[in-house]
Amino acid sequence: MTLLDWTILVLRVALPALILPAIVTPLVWVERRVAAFIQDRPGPNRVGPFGLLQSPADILKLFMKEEVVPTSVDRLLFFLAPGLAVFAALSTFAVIPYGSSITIHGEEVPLIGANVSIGLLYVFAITSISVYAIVLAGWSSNNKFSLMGGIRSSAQIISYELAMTSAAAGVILAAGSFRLNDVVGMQAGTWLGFVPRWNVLVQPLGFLIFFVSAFAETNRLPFDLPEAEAELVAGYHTEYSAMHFGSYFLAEYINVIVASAMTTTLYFGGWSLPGFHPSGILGAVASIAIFAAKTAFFVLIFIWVRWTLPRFRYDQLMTLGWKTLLPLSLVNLFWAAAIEMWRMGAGH
Amino acid sequence: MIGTIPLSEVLIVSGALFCIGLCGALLRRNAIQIFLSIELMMNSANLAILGYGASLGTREGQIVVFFVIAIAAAEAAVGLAIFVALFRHTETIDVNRINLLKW
Amino acid sequence: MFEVFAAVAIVFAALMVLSRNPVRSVLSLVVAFFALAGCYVLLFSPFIAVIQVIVYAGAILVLFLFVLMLLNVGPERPEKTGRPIQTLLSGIAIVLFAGFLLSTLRHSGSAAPRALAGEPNVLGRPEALARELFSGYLLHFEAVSILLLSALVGAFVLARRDREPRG
Amino acid sequence: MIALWVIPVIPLVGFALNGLLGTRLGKGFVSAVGVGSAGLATLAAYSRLIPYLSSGGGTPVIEPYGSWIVAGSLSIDLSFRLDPLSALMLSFVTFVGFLIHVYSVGYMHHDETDAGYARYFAYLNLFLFAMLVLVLAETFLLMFVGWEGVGLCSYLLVGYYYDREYAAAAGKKAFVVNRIGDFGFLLGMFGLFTTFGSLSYSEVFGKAASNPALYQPALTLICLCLFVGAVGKSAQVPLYVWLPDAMAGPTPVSALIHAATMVTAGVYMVTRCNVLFRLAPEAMAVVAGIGAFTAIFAGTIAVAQNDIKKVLAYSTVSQLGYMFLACGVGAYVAGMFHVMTHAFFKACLFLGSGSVIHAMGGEQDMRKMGGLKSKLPITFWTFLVATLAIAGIPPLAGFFSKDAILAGAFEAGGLRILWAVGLFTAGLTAFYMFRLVSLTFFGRFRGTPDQEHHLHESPPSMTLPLIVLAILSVVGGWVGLPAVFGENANVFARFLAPVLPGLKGVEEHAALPHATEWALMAVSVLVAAAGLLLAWSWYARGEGRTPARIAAASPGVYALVADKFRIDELYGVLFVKPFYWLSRTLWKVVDVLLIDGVLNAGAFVVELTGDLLRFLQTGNVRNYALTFLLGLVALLLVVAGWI
Repeated sequence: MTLLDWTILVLRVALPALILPAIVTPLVWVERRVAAFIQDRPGPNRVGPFGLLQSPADILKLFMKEEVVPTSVDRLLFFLAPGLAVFAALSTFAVIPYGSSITIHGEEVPLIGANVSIGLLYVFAITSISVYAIVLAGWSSNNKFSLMGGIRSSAQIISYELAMTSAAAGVILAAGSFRLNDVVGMQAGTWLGFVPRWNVLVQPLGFLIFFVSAFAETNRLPFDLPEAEAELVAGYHTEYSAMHFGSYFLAEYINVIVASAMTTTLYFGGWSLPGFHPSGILGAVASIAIFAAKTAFFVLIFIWVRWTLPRFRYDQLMTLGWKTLLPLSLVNLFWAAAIEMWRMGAGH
Repeated sequence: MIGTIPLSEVLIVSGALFCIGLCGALLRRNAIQIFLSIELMMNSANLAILGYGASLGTREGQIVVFFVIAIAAAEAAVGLAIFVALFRHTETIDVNRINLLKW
Repeated sequence: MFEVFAAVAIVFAALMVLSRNPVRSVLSLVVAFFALAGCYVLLFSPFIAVIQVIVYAGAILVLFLFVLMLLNVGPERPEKTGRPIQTLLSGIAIVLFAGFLLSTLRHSGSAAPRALAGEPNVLGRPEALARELFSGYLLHFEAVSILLLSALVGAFVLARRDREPRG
Repeated sequence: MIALWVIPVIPLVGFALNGLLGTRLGKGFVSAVGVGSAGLATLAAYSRLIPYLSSGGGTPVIEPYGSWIVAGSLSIDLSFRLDPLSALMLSFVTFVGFLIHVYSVGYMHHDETDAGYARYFAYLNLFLFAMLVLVLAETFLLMFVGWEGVGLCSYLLVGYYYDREYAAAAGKKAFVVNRIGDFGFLLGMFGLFTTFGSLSYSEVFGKAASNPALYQPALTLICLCLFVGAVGKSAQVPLYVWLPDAMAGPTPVSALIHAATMVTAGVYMVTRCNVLFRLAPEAMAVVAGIGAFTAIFAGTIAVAQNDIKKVLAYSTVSQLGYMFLACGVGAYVAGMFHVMTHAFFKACLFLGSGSVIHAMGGEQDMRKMGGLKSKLPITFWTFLVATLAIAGIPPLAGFFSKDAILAGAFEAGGLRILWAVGLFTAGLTAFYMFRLVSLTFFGRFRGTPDQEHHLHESPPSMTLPLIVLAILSVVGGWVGLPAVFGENANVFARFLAPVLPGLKGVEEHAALPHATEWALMAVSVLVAAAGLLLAWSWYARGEGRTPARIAAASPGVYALVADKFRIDELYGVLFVKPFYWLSRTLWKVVDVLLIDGVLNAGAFVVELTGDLLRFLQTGNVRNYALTFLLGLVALLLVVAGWI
């Protein structure tokens, strides 16, 4: 491997890892402004133009605040957990293709952290690690509210992971590959000249399940039961303060972005667009812009839903996951298989 | 790097893990830790199987391991359910104190 | 690379056994399993590695943690009545077994000093693995799925709390 | 032409229908099926018999239905045989059986529940099936099937009133005593097979006739064994004890099984084997001796009995002795002739007694009857005809058959002791039978007023068979007129002749001169008449004063006779008690002490071992795991060759 190869590798991996936290800062501002707009109030508008500097100020505050550690916590795990949360959130992005490809020295380099054959499985593997971040936080805090939040969260994530995985299996079936670049590739082009070949049009049910499960996976309203300020004080991160609390905050927003990016990739054609054939650096930049726009759309939906729907009760949450979404995801799987069989039959 | 791992090295690692698991299974008193040790032993076997599979250039090793993992999942579910049921009755999972099944 | 993963696996496996706190045991094992997943990748089995993480780390060990938290089991307390004979016998047996196992394995390794063969990208491709799994091993696959279903039902029945008479 | 197997299968179907469905479908259905199947069987039998008889009946017809048992050198076919002997049996077994079925409808109708009624007719049909198999069989083994079948039905029907202890005991007794005889029959069959290598009639008889000398002395032994079977089934001394007790069953059963058909199976069997018996003169002598002794012995007992059915039962034993006497002296034709006529008049007598018992409301003691002549006219007249027939008054059936036997016994030569015994028994028979008639139908009524009020003639379904049987008792003997009426007068003898082939080395008795025959007839008639008149004067006219005086003069002898010579008690002491003792000893010593002891010792050892080994079960899972590992290490060491 040459130095150039190493550089490219480092860049491919590091770029998203650096950019994502950077995006979170304005994202928080966006969320608060949108929330204010929905609730018909101004929102943060004092610090900087339109209050844009509110978020950097908050982050600065979190860094400066005193760290309070309760006496009877398991210190190792207590400090390990938030790091784990951020790590899990960041590393998911490694396998998501965020643009087409660029050619460097005659070698085509796809714009993706790691173009591996098991991309989607990797995402789910990492998701399962994020469970530990929450469980450990809850347990190591030695606080019954935290523990309750931790247990609730892990149960919730594991339950919805089933529905989510099964829904995504429909896409895998259609693409014939775990590689997310292949998933994007199969969605390029059109039917009848104007209908984009997006999976959402073939498997609308799958999309719905995936997206609803994504809310549960990210612990966002209406499924934010692990935090549930009103019942559990603040759930698993009750005992955290300063930047350790900030880590969870950060992880949550990164997860929102990643979930949106995943939805985009799996169901809305990723960086591709009908009639768009990227070429050269400009094309690559354009594809990244397309991807960013689509992702931003879903992020906005996340924010919109948060300030619109009330919180579910715990039993309702579980009933929805196990008795509605899981069976429906199996229906979707059968549907996808039927489509695939029809397609193979038509091919002959 | 990849492709130059000697099989004997894989087997030694596997054997070492197995023995560590064996120690845990025999010497721990907490039922859950014993169970964890058994899971470790199972994984050491998986490692050996994959090593052999790779050295023979077949996928059968992977397939066997796939089934082992599926069965381990089933085993863990039932085993843990038993511990939960047991704990409700005896308030302990120390295997030295669960000894009703004797003369 | 393999040596690194293997060392991590062994160290954390040992930590798992030595730790008095069961939660730490579980976490040590999680790390060990991740290291093992790394080994699997190096053995041309990326699919198995991911499955290992998803199933073992993501499901089974979380279940362990879950149970530990539900039962709220504290660290193992030292036993009042030691069982010296049993411990001694266990030690002897383990040493004997370990010696036997390691010597045999090393022996087999040196007798056939095979380096790993095969084209990694071909051997570990999930598509090829799936093709093989769903053709030659379809029956086994179905049998395992039924086993999982019955384990699900069995676990549910065993762990159910309410024993109210149905009516 | 109907195949022979159809004839027995018809009652078998009837049995199945009544046995399985009878309880649900009611008495009407049961009667229709029971009587219908007996009638159909009779029709089927006659549809075969009439063509066979009209064609002269010389050659036997054998219908094989395939192989039954094949094992090594043993090969037995399932086949039926129609020859003069089986034709004769078939004719009256079906016909008398049918009449008794009809009679049973009237006799059983009011007494029984639906279930009991269905059970009764099912058994009766099953009996008919077994008897037909016995008669039609072509091999000894198939005959044995029928033989055992009729034994089973006899047991079932004797114990029909199983809720009464004596009936159950009587059934058991009949079964056990018959088993002794059956054992003899079985031994005889084994002997036949080892000697002749076959159990088929034609093969066995053919081989025996072709080279008699070759098979002596096995033949004598075989004949004696077979005769033991006959003794059991036909109630001869010493195995006669079951028959009087068997009267505990319903009266039509006594008529059918214990008078007309089943008990004559022994005579049929001996006659069937006449080839063998004639080649074994010692066995013949035994048969004659037993027959004569039984005749006089049972006749003597009958004189002192007061139960109407008991008198008839001993009379049956006595008459069966007569038949064996005939066989024993070589007069097989006379024996079979008597079997047939006896079937008619004894069935008539039993059915008549049933009619009387029916009218008396179940009373069987003759001392409480009397003067029934006017109340039961049809029963009386038919009963009288049958009595005269059994007494041997010409020209009724019994006269001819009895005369033929006496003539045969006289022909046999020697000291004429057998003839003398036969003659005396004939007188005895006339005496006790007329004693019965006198006590029952003449004189004044000695029962309760209540019984007198209810006296009535039986329904037509009962009287009709009586009339038919009475007519047969009159004319039944005319087929076997003695030689004095002409050379060809004895149709019966000519008909049976093919069954009695000439044998090398066996001399046929020379026919008696006509004068002697006339003289013999006269003597027997005189003796019978004397017996009749004596009974009449003592019991009908003198109302039993003379016999009472005689009984009072020698109380010991009278009590002995009235108690049937206390044979049952003797058997009790000689066989039953020791057998009980032996069984008890075997039970206490062998079963409880030895077998149970060994078993319990084994169990004790197991328990002890378990008690010791269970300490290995510590309940500690780590101990188990350790043991597991130690075992594994040991195994590995062995495999590696280090140990």
